Amino acid sequence: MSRIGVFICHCGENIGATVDCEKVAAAAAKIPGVVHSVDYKYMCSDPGQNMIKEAIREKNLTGVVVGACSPRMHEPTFRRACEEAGLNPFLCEMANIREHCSWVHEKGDPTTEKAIDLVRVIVEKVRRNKPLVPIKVPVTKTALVLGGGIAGIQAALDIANAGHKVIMVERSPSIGGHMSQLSETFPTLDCSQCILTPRMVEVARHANITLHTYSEIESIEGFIGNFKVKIRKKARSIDMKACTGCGLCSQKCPTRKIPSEFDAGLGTRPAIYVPFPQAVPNKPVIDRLNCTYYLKGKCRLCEKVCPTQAIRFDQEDEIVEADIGAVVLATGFEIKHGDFFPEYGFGKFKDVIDGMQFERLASASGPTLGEIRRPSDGKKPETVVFIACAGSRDPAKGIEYCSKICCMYTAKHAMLYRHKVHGGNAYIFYMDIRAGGKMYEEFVRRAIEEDGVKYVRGRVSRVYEREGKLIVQGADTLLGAQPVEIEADMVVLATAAVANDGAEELAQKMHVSYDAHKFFAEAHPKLKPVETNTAGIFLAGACQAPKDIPESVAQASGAASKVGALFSQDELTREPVIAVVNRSAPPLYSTCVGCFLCQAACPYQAIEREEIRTRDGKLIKTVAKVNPGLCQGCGTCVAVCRTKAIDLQGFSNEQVFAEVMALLDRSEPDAGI
Amino acid sequence: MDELRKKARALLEAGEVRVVIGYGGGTGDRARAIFVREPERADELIFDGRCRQNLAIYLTRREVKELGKPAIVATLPALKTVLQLAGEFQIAEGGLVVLAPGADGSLIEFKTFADIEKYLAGAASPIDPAEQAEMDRVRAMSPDERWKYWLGQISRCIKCYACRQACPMCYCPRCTVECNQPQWIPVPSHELGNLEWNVMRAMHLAGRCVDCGDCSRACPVGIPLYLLNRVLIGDIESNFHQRAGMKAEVDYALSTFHPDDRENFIR
Amino acid sequence: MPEFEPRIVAFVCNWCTYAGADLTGTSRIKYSPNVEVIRFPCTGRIDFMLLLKAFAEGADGIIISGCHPNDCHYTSGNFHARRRWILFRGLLDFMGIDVERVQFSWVSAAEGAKWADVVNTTVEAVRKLGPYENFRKIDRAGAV
Amino acid sequence: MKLGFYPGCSLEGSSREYNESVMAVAAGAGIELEPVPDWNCCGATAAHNMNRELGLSLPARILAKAEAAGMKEIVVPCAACYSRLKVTRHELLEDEELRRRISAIIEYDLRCEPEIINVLQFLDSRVMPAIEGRIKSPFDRRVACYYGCLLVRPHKILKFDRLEDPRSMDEIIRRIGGDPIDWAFKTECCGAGLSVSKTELVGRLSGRILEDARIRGAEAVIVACPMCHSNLDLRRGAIEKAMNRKYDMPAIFITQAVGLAMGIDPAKLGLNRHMVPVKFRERPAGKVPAGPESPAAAGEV
Repeated sequence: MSRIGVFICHCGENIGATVDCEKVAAAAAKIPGVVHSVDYKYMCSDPGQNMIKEAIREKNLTGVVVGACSPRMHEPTFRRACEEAGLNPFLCEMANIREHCSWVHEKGDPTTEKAIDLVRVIVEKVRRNKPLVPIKVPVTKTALVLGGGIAGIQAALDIANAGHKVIMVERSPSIGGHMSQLSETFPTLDCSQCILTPRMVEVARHANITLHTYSEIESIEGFIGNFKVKIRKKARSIDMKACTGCGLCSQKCPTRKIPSEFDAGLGTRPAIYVPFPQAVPNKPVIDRLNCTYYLKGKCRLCEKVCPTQAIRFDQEDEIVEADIGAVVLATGFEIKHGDFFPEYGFGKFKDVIDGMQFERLASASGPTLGEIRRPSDGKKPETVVFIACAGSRDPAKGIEYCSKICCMYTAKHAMLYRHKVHGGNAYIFYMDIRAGGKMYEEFVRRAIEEDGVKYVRGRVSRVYEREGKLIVQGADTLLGAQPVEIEADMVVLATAAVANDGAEELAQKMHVSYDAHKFFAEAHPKLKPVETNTAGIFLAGACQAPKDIPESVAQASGAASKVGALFSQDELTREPVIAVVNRSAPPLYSTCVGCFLCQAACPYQAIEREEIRTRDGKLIKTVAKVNPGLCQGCGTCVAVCRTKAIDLQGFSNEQVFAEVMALLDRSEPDAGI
Repeated sequence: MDELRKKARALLEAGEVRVVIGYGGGTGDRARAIFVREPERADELIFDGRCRQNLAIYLTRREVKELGKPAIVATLPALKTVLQLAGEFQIAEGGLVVLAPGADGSLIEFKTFADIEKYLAGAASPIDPAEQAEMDRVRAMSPDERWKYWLGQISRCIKCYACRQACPMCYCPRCTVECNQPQWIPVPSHELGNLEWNVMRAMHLAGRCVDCGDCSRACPVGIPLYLLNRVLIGDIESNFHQRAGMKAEVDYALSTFHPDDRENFIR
Repeated sequence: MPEFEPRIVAFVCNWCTYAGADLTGTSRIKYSPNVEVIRFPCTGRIDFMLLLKAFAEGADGIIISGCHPNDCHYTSGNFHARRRWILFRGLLDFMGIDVERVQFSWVSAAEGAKWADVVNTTVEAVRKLGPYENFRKIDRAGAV
Repeated sequence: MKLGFYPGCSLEGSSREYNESVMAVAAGAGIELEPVPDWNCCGATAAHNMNRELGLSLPARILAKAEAAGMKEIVVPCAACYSRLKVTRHELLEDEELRRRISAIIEYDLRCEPEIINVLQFLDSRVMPAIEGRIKSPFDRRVACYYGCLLVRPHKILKFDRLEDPRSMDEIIRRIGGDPIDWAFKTECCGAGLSVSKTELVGRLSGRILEDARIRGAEAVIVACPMCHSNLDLRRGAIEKAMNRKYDMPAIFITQAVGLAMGIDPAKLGLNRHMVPVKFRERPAGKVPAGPESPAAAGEV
């Protein structure tokens, strides 16, 4: 027979003002099996907790119900108190009579009656609670950082400096990410590469960091503290140990007209190339899709000129396996390209370019060595129109969100243009100027007031070419939506920042959720901004949402500190709210029939096959088994299982069934006995 | 029929199978399931319009399994059942021989599940016009009329579970009605218990039912159970484009999903 | 005669709607006391039989609520739940069970006001429909 | 092949040539177009702005008549009718309550079964496959394909072609041997319904369209909407006044262009009904001018 204690909290006036707590405690006392029922002003206070502990000891309670606030607030408090008094903490549950009752209803009988109902439901649940033991799992103290942009670099360095091993995986041949492509950075106009490259070198040299460039994640399995990852190192066609990075191969390569990814298509590169002079590692890669040898079967010029015989045409992809304990996703973002803007002629007119291309034009290491020359004929453009929100904040285009970085970089672009082309006209079409950030607003004002950038508040409807000019057709909403037409020499689109290519596939591989725009989802928009809903996987940088450099760096350090906290323990404790497949005596062994329809429903691949055999090894039946390390306790399998062979600890069929029954049964408790 | 008998005899003689699950003559004008284990008894096999029972039900029966590798005489729904059972890991490729006699005396022997899939992809599943008419009639009713209709039907239910016994997909050794912790379905045969049983039966078959109709035929009081099955079959097909028994792998409507599944009732 | 007070059972997920209902409380938004919440880890956990049980035990209306599509704490439990409800609701409707008494909704942890609105509109709708007599009158006395 | 057909008022009035050319092209491709029985006004352009239920009920009744006649697809050449029918169908399918209300008004339980097909879809999926390889006299003209607003907007509902730079008409022109210009005015406003009330504005808006087509060397503007056509053809006076320049470039319907390629008699295509005479420059057959001409050269023709 159960011996349940009920403790009703007044929470000062918070509950007491609308709910008659004494009456609730008195009603609870009448429920069969309740041997102790009291009310008190502050149950969560030390005296309150002591009341619970004493009652557990004195009355030998087998269950505790605290009628108070939301279990999301104080469940850990009361469970700990129970544990201290020698009661299994999972025999304690809370009835939420504050958030779900006293705060949302008027004072009166119906509210008190509801509070009684809520307590009765939880009493019936607790009666069926079973003592559970938290699950302990070991922690592998190696972190995987996916992505070698500024966010990944920061996270990797912070974790490595805390003394933990880091494996960094970068998809492209060099780390550095988008930041390495930028010319100057707002709001200080300091050189992007000058501040980035020392960190890139530090990553390469750090004793705790293993770097895999030109590599991707093949698969990941496991759970927090215990992931197993397979990394595909794509064939670089280079012996990295033999190569000295002298660069002779690139100089001699006859195929030279390939659009350079680093220069956003404005410059060219050879088929064997180092993406940019400060690349880390500073060793080339052969682009097999464009290399004459791979296309036509002859050439091998690079092999001939290589002084160290480092070219390996027959190199194959290599799969590297690693055990890791945590993951930082820092895979970054991309900007929208292609014919997403037919109305702006992007892709059709050479002089309509995107923001990243402008960065390369303005960069001293870029294709024009930092001079602003338009792509079509190399002339200095006399009039440049910058279009902010190209795609962003445009539900008709399917991108409702603000890309956040464009206001600032467009101001920077216009400013750089005015600095470099004296007498040039810079127009910016904008919706709103969003310059929230330290020194950001001042930066925009400087563009307007000191550098004479002309801001036009309105949208551009169309850009078309006429007689060698780009006609920008828009409206000035501050002049009564008057149509404006500007004859420009170059148009720069601040195109929307979007999730990286393959973000969705990666998210599915990692089992993290992602939003409608394929940005990775944080566990809580405010309180868990670097966690994902998958324990042990953290987020840094623009893979979560568009972000500028300072924000990406801050989040990366946040993610690194979370990894550090995780790695500070040798073992993890997890709540035992997991699914279990029942076992029973022969000849049934389990009510599981082995149909495995639950397998597809499990979001965590936690359901495995188990063969039940006789002692001499004869197979009796194959049934489902839940891997307690992988199961997160959603219970979807429980609802799918028609034989009720799977049950969820903490939310068992018996418990929820009893809750429904108890909720609706307002008959006097002793009437039925 | 000769083809079938010849094949059955050959299979048994060669020891390729231990039992042929087929139809034999029953009392009166009925056909019944027979289990032919000796080659000389192959001539007892018949196949004609009377042979409607879905023999795939025996594939999961312990007593039949113990006889050894079976050959099964399969009608169209039985073929679907074979695939569905394979998708639910109850039978394995190579673990049985599937023989589908045609009305014209021809015989198809399916070597692989993939062959059955191919065959079924091109086969039509005709619906009995009288049953369709009943469906249309119930659909046209007002909600209140439908409630009265079904209350009338289920109040006649005696909870004999013949529907369950006749169903080739109800192979669970312990059915949820027998679960008493908690007691999901009340034991007595009153309206509430009958209603809950019938709803549960339909839902447990949602996405799995191959519409053989054996449950309705087995029901001693003639409850049109096929209506419940077909509503779910129709909803699954129109909403999720899935159909049970068409593939030998898991394609279960209730354990798969699409982020763009459409509904019009969630606010 | 006092006005009919419907009894509504709400089955909600822990991560979105339960937290959203907590926020309703924290924000002190008032709503009708006719609803009582049973907490589940996820909408994916909610067995369809529990809905029938609630009606059988005297509920006049039911609310099922969880995370919005794509927001599920467990990635996809709500997608499975949505399929289950699409089919189950169709079956109930076909059997003449009053599906207007079952309100499905997505209420996120940030939608405290929406939770109050879902409760209030459901209570009002069910109040108009009246007590669920069909289920109350159903025979449960014994064998035929 | 037999398809449902909704002509609407324009095709029986001011744009009879559109109707004639649709019919001639369909007949040439062996397609029978069966008018929706007892059809009524689609409500364009005023009804949906005045009264939502009326604006939905008028097209709904057309859908009902077609549905009752067992039509699975209805070809709707007029872009305005297409828009009204398509939008109505969408709204009723999205909102069950609304569908019931409108069904009660039109006294028919509408299931919205018939699909609505615009003229470009009709040509692309039905006519072109039937006549491919049977192009008698390639329409080897450099032309400006002008789509107007209603064929692609609202994109969320119509989901047809690309919103800002549609290409389906250009593709059809290419398939019949023509050379569509690449230009930015495909969906610019022609002035639409302001034709009568603000003719001067129509002159300016339609003028900009013709001017850009002229600069890029187009010999004709191809349209798929009676309203666009009347503005670009009928309002030539206002256009010329606004632009201070003469334009002899004809505006013709896409079905007329396809008809010409099929070798159908121009009179049967209604080409004689235009205000701006449809005359093309003589030149050796099969030769398409290479690019835009200088403004001076174009002006003297």
